[in-house]
Amino acid sequence: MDKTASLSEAISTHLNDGDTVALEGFGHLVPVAAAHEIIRQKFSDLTLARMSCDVIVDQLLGANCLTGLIAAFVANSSAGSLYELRRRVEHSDPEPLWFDEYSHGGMVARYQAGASKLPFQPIASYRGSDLAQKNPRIRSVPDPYGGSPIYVVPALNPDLTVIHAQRADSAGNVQAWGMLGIQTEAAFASRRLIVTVEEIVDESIIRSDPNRTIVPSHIVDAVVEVPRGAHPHAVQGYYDRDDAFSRDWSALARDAEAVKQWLQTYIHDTADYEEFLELLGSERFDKLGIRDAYSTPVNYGGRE
Amino acid sequence: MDKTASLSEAISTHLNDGDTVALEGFGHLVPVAAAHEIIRQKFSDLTLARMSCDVIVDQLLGANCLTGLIAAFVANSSAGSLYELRRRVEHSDPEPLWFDEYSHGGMVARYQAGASKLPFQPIASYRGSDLAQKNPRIRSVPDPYGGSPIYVVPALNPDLTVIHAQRADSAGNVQAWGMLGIQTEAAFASRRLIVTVEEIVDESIIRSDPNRTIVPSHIVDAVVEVPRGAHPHAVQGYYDRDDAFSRDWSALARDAEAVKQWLQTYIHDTADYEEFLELLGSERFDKLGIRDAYSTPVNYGGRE
Amino acid sequence: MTASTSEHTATKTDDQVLTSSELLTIHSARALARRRVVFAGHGLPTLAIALAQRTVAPEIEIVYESGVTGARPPDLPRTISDSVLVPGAASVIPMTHLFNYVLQGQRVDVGFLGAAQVDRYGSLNSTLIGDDWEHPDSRLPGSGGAIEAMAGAAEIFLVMRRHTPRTFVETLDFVTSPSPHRAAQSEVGTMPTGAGVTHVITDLGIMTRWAQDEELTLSAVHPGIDPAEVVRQTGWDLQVAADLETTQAPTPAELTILRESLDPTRIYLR
Amino acid sequence: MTASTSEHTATKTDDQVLTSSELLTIHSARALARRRVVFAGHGLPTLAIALAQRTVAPEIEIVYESGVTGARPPDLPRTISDSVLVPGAASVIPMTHLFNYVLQGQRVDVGFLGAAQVDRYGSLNSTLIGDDWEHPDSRLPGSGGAIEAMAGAAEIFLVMRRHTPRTFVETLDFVTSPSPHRAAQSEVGTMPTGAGVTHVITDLGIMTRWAQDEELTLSAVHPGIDPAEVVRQTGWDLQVAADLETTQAPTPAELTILRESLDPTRIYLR
Repeated sequence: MDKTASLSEAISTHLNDGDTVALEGFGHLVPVAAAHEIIRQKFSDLTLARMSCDVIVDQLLGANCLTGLIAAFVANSSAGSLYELRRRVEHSDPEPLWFDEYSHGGMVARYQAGASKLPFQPIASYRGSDLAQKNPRIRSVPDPYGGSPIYVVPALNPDLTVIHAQRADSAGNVQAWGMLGIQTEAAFASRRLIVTVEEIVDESIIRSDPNRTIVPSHIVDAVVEVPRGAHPHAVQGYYDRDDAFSRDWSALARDAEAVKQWLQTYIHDTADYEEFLELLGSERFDKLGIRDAYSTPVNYGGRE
Repeated sequence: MDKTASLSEAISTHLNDGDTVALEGFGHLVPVAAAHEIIRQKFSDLTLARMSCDVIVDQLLGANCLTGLIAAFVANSSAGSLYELRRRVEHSDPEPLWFDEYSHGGMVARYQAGASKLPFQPIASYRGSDLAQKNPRIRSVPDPYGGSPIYVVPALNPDLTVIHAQRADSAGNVQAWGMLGIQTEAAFASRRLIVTVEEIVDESIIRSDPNRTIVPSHIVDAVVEVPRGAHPHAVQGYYDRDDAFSRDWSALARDAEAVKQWLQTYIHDTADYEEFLELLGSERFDKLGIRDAYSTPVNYGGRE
Repeated sequence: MTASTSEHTATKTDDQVLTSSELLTIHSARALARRRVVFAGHGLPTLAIALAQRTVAPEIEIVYESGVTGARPPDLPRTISDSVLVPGAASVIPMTHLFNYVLQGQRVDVGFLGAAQVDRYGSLNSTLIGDDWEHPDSRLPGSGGAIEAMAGAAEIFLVMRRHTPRTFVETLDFVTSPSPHRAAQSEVGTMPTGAGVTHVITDLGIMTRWAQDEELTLSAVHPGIDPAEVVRQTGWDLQVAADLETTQAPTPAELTILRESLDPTRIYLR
Repeated sequence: MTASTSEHTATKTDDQVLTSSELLTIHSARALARRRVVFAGHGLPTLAIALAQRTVAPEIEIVYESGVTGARPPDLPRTISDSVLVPGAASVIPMTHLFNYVLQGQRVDVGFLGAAQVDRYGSLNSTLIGDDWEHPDSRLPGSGGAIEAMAGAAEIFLVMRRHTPRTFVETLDFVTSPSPHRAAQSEVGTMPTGAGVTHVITDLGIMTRWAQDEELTLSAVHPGIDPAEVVRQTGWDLQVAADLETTQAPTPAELTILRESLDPTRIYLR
């Protein structure tokens, strides 16, 4: 079954106002193009699940797409603060934000429980942490084998998950390498799944290395080719991270008006991600080149 | 750190009478050579953890190495019964066997909990199954999010796990492909870990494809090169399964005396696994050849 | 389990005797219409899915317990962990993902199971014959992944080569994989969201059920089979559908694909 | 967090001013003697481990939260998820494995953490400044994986660039990552098996503690630092070891490796 779609179609078909949407990617393979398309299509009242935040969280907040956030780390990686987020949390400016906070381990466990259709997942951390006191969704169960009661976190089942990967075939068998974050779990936990990829490739390439598949086609609703779809994050084997962009964002986002202006110019006034990239300028990408480093092939051979 | 060892050294150093030992591999990459070495060194009072049984379970039982078995499937794959096992379970012949029975999903969950140092793992199956009634170690916890009480299975933490893989470097970074069973979880769950491999390779090969590593070196105690170490099971890219051997075993093992004779001839009277393979005869292996099917290399390149 | 040619279903097609395996495979394939993700064992289910892909359900994606999805083996797999399944497959996912995210994650539309015994609500026994779990008369393979397939798949197709009162029983010697009807009588554990066994395909006919408290009902008999014979061969008072049908005989097209393309050396079609 | 050169520790070595970053890195490296599996952030901990590998602890294996183990990056990583860590690494394990099997699985000997505030037992705050979780005066990044590192690692090394009464406090504004002492006061959850913070390495000296109910004690000061000054800069009545030592100044060998081999362009050694 051919599941290829345009980004615009995929997002408009599979996302609804009020949904919980997971955009995952741990500083690598982040679905930035999909976040922009959500802004461009002016979705609202979304709750974003994003274990470790970055510029797209500030952008979605600045565009007023979000009323809730489920996360464990709310800075702009090593580039500084996310000021839209801080204004929301510190001053409810311009509006309050429902913030459902965990640790990274807690988010991992929540996605795992969601993917596994379990109501919750036990976790060995949190004893003595104020987080477990403050967040009423972190609970505990007795240990029927005689130990202490153990903390549990509830399943997280997004309405839509979007992940970005290096490649997929048109049926939606998705392959990725390098740091894989919590994407597979976020994908399986979700009711609907969009995958954006650097390249849609012939299935013979995918099928030459089946252990490389991180998400099998049968859980994918749409697959979209979006080159450079993770900028300013890196894609292993394709392009490097654009630290200047992330640092500049933290500087810019101190001013709420500057954020609005940026969103207007770079997202609302561009027709799609391709136009956005053109506006950013190709010189940017000239600096993000990578050296090649190919894996040694392995032999998948079976019975003659 | 160089962790290479001989199989004999590795087993004698890391196994003790009375231990719980996990030998995992789901019809592929089964640590058969290690099972033989356990027999050869005449260990006793072991409890074997093996999700899905096969000839090595019958062999370890016939050699009187085991007093306990933790498993979920107790036939010889599609080749028939395991008669040593059946004699033990049906007639306590020659001795009773403590049999701690789960489903495959239950064993997966037990290893996961063990690897994660959790006391237990919830599981959505078992409601209404007699297995949950009969096995007192399958218990339940309330759902603090309002659902029904949920079944849980206890962590499984073997004293020693042995797994077999295609290749490793001398430090113990282990790579495998094809069907990977529950090996990674059994490895992390264990107090000690031996890995047998078809080939010890230069670390540059391992490091050309870091996502292929199923077990990182820091949890490995010994790595042993044992070509054909999984016979009669297959190793993807190396050799095919030897179905004739498995079928012949089920025929032979109907007779307890024949099992004793086989163990004497093929294991106790051979100095090591290499001699065992010689005794089996190289013609056997001529029939187990594979065609080649190499993966398409992927680009791991990063910043220039 | 070995294939056995059942006398009462042997008919002639194209000069070749229709074997029980062929009959069961063809009816399993037909029942797969409109299904998409199928969890299968080797042998008959694998063949049935391949046949369905060529006939009623081209979009079916096959999933094996070993973690292989979308396999296109050059040779018939001899077990679910045959390495012949891997080259050219769409994915080999970790077994933790297969059990946690695919089966328990309710991603499977149909799971194929076999059993030593089945009861009227479709609970299955694959653990033992006898009345003592610790010392059974005959120890069978056990659950393997059957408990999880029953609990996680939207439907279960049960294929039984011999329809006899010893296999279709009033009371199971051991409930390995419980029907939702049976699960509902317990107060502990998670209720399955699937329907349990919806199709039982045997050498005599097809039994179906759809809802938690519905019994297996004889909905069709194979050509030439007397429904009264099916009732006699069933260990409980089998309900017969008011609109009982006679199954359509295998078509030449089905037989040709099965015999000439899928299992030309008749490994499973004995 | 930005690097800052601390006046009171600046001394001359080889005509180059010793920076605070160098001092902290070298003492972190020394403290890694006999450790093997180290969980690290980018920057100073990465440099400290690289230095330890060349000096006191050649067998150290580095593990990043992103799942990368045994990295040998050609360029210094800018974050823990910098793709420069991947080519030539020994493994990239799934993040589920990193959190469940490596951290929670108690496979880590030492975890490096930073924090906005630390208390006398080594509980850490990286969540907020203020007294209202929902509306803090200043929202900080939050736990990330810090709670899991504290709960799972055998020891935690805390590196604090500025030793002041605002960072070494009597009462944390928020207990993000609890010490075992703090955890023991709760009745819910799993007690950590590790010791919590065993080393705090600051621009003034080194504080250590080893047991659950032991306080951080000033065990060494850097050359030229008055212990009374350290006590003044600490927000609780800091205990000073009876056998207080003065740290050995960085050796030329350490400085050479650090400056010429590990960070020649002084990305982190500002």
